[in-house]
Amino acid sequence: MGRPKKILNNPANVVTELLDGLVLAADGGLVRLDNRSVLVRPNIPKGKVGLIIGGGSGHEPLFSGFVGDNLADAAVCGEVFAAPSPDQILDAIAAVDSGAGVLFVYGNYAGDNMNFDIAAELAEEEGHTVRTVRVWDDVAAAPLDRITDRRGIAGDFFVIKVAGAAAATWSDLDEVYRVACKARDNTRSMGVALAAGSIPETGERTFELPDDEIEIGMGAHGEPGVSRQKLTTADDIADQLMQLILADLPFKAGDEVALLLNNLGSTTLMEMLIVNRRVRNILAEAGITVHRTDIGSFLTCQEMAGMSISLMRLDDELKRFLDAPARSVGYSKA
Amino acid sequence: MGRPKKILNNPANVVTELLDGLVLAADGGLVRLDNRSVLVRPNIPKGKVGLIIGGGSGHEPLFSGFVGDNLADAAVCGEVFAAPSPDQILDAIAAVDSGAGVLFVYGNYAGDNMNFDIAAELAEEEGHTVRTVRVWDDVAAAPLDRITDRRGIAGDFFVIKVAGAAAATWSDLDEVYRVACKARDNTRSMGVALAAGSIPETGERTFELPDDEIEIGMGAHGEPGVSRQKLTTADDIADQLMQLILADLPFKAGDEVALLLNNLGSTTLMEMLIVNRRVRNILAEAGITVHRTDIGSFLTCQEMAGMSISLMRLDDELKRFLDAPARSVGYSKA
Amino acid sequence: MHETLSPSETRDMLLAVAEYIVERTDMLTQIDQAIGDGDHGIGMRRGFLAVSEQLQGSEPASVEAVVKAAGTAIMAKTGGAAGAIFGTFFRSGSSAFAGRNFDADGVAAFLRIGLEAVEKRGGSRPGQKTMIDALAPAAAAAADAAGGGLSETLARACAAAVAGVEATKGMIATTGKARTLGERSLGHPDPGAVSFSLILTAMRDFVAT
Amino acid sequence: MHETLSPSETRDMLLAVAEYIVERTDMLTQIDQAIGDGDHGIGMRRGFLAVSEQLQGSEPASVEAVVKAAGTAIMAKTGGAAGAIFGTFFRSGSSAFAGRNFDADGVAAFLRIGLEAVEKRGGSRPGQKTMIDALAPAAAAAADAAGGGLSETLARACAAAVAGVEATKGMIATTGKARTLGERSLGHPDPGAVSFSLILTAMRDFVAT
Ligand SMILES: Nc1ncnc2c1ncn2[C@@H]1O[C@H](COP(=O)(O)OP(=O)(O)O)[C@@H](O)[C@H]1O
Ligand SMILES: Nc1ncnc2c1ncn2[C@@H]1O[C@H](COP(=O)(O)OP(=O)(O)O)[C@@H](O)[C@H]1O
Ligand SMILES: [Mg+2]
Ligand SMILES: [Mg+2]
Ligand SMILES: [Mg+2]
Ligand SMILES: [Mg+2]
Repeated sequence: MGRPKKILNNPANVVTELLDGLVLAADGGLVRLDNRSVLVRPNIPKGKVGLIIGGGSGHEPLFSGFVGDNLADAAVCGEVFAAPSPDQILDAIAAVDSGAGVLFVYGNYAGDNMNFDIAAELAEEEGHTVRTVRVWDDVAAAPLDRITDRRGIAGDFFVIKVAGAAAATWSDLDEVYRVACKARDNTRSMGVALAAGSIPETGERTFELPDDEIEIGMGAHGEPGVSRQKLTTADDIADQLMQLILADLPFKAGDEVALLLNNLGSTTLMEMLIVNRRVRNILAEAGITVHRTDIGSFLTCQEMAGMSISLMRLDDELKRFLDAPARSVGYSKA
Repeated sequence: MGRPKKILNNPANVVTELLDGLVLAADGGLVRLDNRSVLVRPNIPKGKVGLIIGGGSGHEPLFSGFVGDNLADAAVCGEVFAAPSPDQILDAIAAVDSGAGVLFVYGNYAGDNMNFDIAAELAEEEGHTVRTVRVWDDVAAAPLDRITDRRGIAGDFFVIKVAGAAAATWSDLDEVYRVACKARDNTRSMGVALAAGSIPETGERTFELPDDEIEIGMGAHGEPGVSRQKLTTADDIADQLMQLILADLPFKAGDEVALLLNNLGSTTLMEMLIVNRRVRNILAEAGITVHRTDIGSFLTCQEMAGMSISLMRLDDELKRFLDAPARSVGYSKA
Repeated sequence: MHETLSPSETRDMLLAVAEYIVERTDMLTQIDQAIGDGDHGIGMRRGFLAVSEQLQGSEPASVEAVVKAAGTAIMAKTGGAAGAIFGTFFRSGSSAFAGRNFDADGVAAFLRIGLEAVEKRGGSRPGQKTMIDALAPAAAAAADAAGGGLSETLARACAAAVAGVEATKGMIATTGKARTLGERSLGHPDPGAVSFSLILTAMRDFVAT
Repeated sequence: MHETLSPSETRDMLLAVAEYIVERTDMLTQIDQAIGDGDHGIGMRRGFLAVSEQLQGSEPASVEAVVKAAGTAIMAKTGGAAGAIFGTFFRSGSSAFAGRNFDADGVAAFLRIGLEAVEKRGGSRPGQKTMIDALAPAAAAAADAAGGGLSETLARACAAAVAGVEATKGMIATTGKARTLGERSLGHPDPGAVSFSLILTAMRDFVAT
């Protein structure tokens, strides 16, 4: 395959330009800290628990697009596929913490873990209280007994959505942390990749897949998954992904879930709806009811072709926070 | 470029499978008429003006994804890139018209015009009142003095959004028709394509663009535009598109507008935000204020790479209807 | 060789037309890829498969009824511009056979009435690079051939349609999805015109055997 | 040949290291494409360009201060795992030079303290296919070389790091983005280990001239 064409100016400036564009797209709902890749909600109420999210750029709308009403208070954005540095994270803490403390929610990657940990340690030295929820929803990344080795993928959305609504409701960091952990612990995801995305700065695809092959479980940066195989049908792909997801938590008859279908980049909504049809049949047969469906682009990997499926098992508390209205550039629900 | 890989079952069944998946994704907010490619909102209030939209499939989320609260009451979906047939449209009319009449909103293409006209004539014979608004926002498609020869592209969204909110407010078809016409008449769009999408049934791309070329003004099915040129910068592309848009209405200093950035398929949100940055600079310099921004996938052309920019000049009435909350699978705004 | 077709023979002819079109799906799609959105063959295939399904095993009451039934199937299943245009052509044109069998005068009237209906429906005229550029010369040739018998009428109409297709290569599209192609549509035939000429070819061949 | 570097000589050495890394951006990126997410060179380039910018024209007060400043620049600008790891390495390691110049014993302590800090920060141990697999043998070699002078200490540390890189080819990644690659990571060196060996190579060459 040739190099994908992109609409860019200087590829070295993509992050700063996209953040400026994002601030403008928010029509007043976002500010950017001076000379920083940090987006902050203006007018954060005093005494609110601050929700800070972040990670490498290139996965838009996550993370930068999820700062808004009932969502995150700030996003700290690294360069493309690179965790942000501690000094930026510290600036975000200073901008959002008015005393109630700060919750970090981010995907479980070595780079993010280390940079956010460094920032948390420095911030605590300065008197901030910081709690961290690392999202590790990707079933493909490690066996269940090493769940803390798993990557965070589109399930980030569920945790951010729940934590955002909880942080808008409660002013107690421990409570927000508790419910964010519950969201994380009840979420499982699996993805499939058909073709690679490319990094703007190099123009190179992050991996190569033969023309007739797909990879089940491939990560959001093209990290290898559980099996490479010939391109098969939508139903077969849905069956494979769902089998791994359902068996892992495990999800059981009688469970009520939220369903998230995430576009990794260039897959059409048509394809995702066709997969949804099968997913719902599988869930119905398993006796699992779907409380709500979100479908679209949440965590992308540039123009990667592929998608992921996430399920979160619900209780009344999770439902309440998931169903709260929300509004940001990347996600809005009445 | 090779053939794009897709997640499909039998390519001949894509429309029926995607519609089933869409109904399921609406979690109770949609029903599908038996054996028909027609999606309808359940529980339409008696006496409501019925808003029917439609056109060829393959452009998801338009049109099928825009049936919902404060949006359309029914969508009539053709096969991929093919207008729906009159009998399906008649069934939609029967499902939504309880006496207040029906407004059609669709894109201005020969196939759609003829099929919807045939249906309108037959429906009027049966005693329904039908009004039609064809959207012709694509500045690239014909000069201003032949505006009725222009194609409908992403500007469809503005007209549907306004008409949907108006039809939820007023029970007078003439009024809904008037405001929908106003939305249409104040909307202008321009697109750019970098690479073609492919039709599921043939697997073939709808056109071929050399590896280093783009086409300004290309239509949503790959219909040729105003100029083919070497791939250039995001700023340059934004400049070209905006110049044609602004000069056409024309938009003037002091105008207030709604801005829509539409992903034609596989372009990243990152790229669109980078373009948005320039678009906003251009508008600021022209003395035009932006009331609101919508950015994402509205009218796609399978996995075509490219995007379009639409502006609608606003007055208080259009603002009111545009800002009304809305909820559907394809579009939701708090 | 037939000089008049009964209702059931007309049905068999329409089934032969359907088969002929369906066999040429890929070719029609390729022509539409050059100047349209690349779906014409797929659509015609859907429409004419519906014709086959509709007419197979049915016992038509009249030529008018069977031609109209074909048009209704095309209109319902083809989709796109072609569905409206070819559906309108067959449905409206069928009135030419009111109270008569499928014969030379009927065919001439069928083409004339069908042409008028298509022009009215789509607002196009000859020279805009549509199926009208095959249909209009065919209608004129059939009128000319009046009195010459069914097979000759169809043969002359068909030849005129084929020449009309050729002529569309030199036209710039001003309607349909090829409209904005401008000069770039030059050199390519119009897909709908090709389809129309194929329909007449299949009719001609059926009658000639 | 230098056996001890003053604060400003240490600054010049770090500028030489930065230049050496920046020149190898593409190579480092390619190595990360094989087993990671293909951004390692881009990140190291950002970090070491920041080192150049920070140190150029500055007059450092001490070796400790200039090494720490380099680490702070790396930590702030590199991003990703490498930013935290290499930033931590330089920042924590800098304490080895408290009250002393850049000499053989200082370097041995620098590598030892840096290694401890990196292990603590990332929770990794030798054998997991990370930069630790170049750093740990380098630290051991430098300790061994104690008393042998700065250039010999760096030369032996560097040789050990290069051998460590070679050894990572035979390891299966159990941390970082290559973790899930499993057996497929075999045969490829670890990008961070390569970077670490390049840093020592540039230091060795600077001291040797
Ligand atoms: N207004 C019109 N009058 C007559 N024929 C038309 C008109 N518009 C389109 N056509 C015919 O329809 C053909 C295209 O059919 P098809 O590709 O199936 O539909 P679509 O253009 O909707 O994709 C054109 O080649 C042309 O012959
Ligand atoms: N926990 C860790 N301990 C030590 N080094 C690590 C650790 N995690 C990652 N690394 C190093 O970081 C390198 C990857 O850096 P880079 O590609 O810049 O970051 P990222 O993995 O975030 O894309 C790896 O090759 C490895 O040497
Ligand atoms: Mg990275
Ligand atoms: Mg079409
Ligand atoms: Mg077509
Ligand atoms: Mg990397």
